[in-house]
Amino acid sequence: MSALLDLFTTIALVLGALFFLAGVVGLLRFPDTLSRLHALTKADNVGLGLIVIGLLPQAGSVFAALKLLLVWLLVLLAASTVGQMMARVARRAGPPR
Amino acid sequence: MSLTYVLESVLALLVLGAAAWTIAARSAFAAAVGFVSYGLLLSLMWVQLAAVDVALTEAAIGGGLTGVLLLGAVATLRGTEARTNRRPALPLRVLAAACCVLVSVALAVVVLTLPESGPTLAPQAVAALPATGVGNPVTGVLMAFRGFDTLLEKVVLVLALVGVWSLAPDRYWGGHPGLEHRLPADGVLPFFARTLPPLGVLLGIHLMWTGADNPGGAFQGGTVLAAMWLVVMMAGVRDAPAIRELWLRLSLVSGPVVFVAVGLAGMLTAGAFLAYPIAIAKPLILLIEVPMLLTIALALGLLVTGPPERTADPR
Amino acid sequence: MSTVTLFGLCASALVGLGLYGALTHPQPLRKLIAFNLLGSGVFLLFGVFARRGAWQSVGGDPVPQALVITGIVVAFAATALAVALLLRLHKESGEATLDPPAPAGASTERRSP
Amino acid sequence: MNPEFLAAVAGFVMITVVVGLARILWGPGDADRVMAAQLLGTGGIASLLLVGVARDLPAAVDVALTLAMLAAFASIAFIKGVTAAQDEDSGEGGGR
Repeated sequence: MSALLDLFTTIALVLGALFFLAGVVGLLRFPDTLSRLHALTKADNVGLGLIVIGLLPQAGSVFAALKLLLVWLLVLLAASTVGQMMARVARRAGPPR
Repeated sequence: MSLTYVLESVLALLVLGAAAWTIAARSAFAAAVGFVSYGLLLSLMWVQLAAVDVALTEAAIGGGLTGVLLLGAVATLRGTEARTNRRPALPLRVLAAACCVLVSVALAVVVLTLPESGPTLAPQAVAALPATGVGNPVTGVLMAFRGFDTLLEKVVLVLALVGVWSLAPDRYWGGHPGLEHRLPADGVLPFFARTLPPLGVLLGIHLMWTGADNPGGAFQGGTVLAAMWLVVMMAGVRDAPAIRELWLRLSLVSGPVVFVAVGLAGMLTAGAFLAYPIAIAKPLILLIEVPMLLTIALALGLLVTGPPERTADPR
Repeated sequence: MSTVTLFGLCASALVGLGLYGALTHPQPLRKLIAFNLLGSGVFLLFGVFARRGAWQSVGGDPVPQALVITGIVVAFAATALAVALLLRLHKESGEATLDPPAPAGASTERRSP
Repeated sequence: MNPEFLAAVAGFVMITVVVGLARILWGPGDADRVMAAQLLGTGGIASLLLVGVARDLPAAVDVALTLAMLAAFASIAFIKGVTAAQDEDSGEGGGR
């Protein structure tokens, strides 16, 4: 059972790290601000999400696991708000660069 | 050479890189962004140093509040940036750089020549800890063994705030600090400012409460509360209070006042200023920490909003 | 070289960097940021010395750690007061520095666009 | 769970995110700089959670929570600063 959980953790963490990598590649390579924003949100939401999910079996207690989920929830809330506002800023700044 | 060691070396390089960027960046905005990133990396470093209490403080104040304070100033001073660019002459800069390198090298030599383990007060702190009733040695030092420092530090916070307020033009004295933020009530930001603070208040109180036995405490909790208050003000959900409000001034001084009162009571009951009778040490520490949390949250929040810039008259 | 030494060297370099910025930057706001860097370098040195005092299950000497926490809060209060002074100066004079205004074309540095 | 593996993932995420910081250097817009800083925040939170489990420091989650809270707060302030500058440039008063 614990080996199975460890396998789950490994897979989720590797996937999460890959999403971070993809997000950064997007942030660096995409041509304009709005598509870069699109790439960023993948790292923020999915990357961190997978890492949190992967760490859940290792958390030790239900309370600790809930706190891990709360971290993700907070980042989701912040990222969606900031993403909206940033897109507005980028749109007002002029045509895509 | 373990993987953890590589990780720590990378972290040290990152901190240095962020610091160098903060100094070298051309625009002040970029420097402020760099400073926030630097604060974040630094708090990771504090975790690696097994000083989680400090990591919490650095994450909350170093990256968060100081960053926001600087960004506000950068936005206001944007127009003067291009004019204020007269650097010292090159020879002078080289001389300054040489002196700074000298300072760094001297400190580095000290670090390198020190023995691996140094003198420590940890055994004494841990031995005396049961008398205070708290389980976190750092909280024990802050609230009991060096309580006087913490009391004076509260006073410094309030004094700094009085200093900031005194910069207000006479006609605005007693008025509302900062600019008024007017936003449509159904926008993204007001929604955010209504969703986040309940969680943030919970976290702030949790940090204060858990600080008795785990890393955390009134400073860290108070900073989170201050940040939540600032979000509410920035989103225009609630305006900043007029500084002549009696409740505001009473709450601001409640932390130091309760601290001094408990300290004076200690002279009668335990024989010295700021001494706690052992039987009720922990309830007393909590009694001090609750108003302290309020004082810290209000003072930090108001320090960021700045001096009054509007009259207190109702709009 | 242990982690503690490594972080100690990093802290020493931070103090130097911050000092250089505080000495040479023309804008007071940037001096303030640099001064904060310097301060955090000093705090980090404290942390390094505290870590050397690790004892049994305690990860470091709690006394310097508590001092650093107090120090960070006081540094913030001082920064806030300095920023308020700077903003008031800007309101009064329209400038963000006490230096006399530069004569036209006297600047040796490239102006930012 | 092998702590070395967790530390390795933490290091990988940290390095990736820092490469992304090149956007702070390049810009071109302020929005791009804020994005890079936000990514650093998320990456820092992720590696903090990983290090917390690897080194068995349950309090690291509290630091991560504080970071998440304050990073959100700082991003909002960034954007307010940028929009204020935009308003000034375009001559519009108030608004968002």
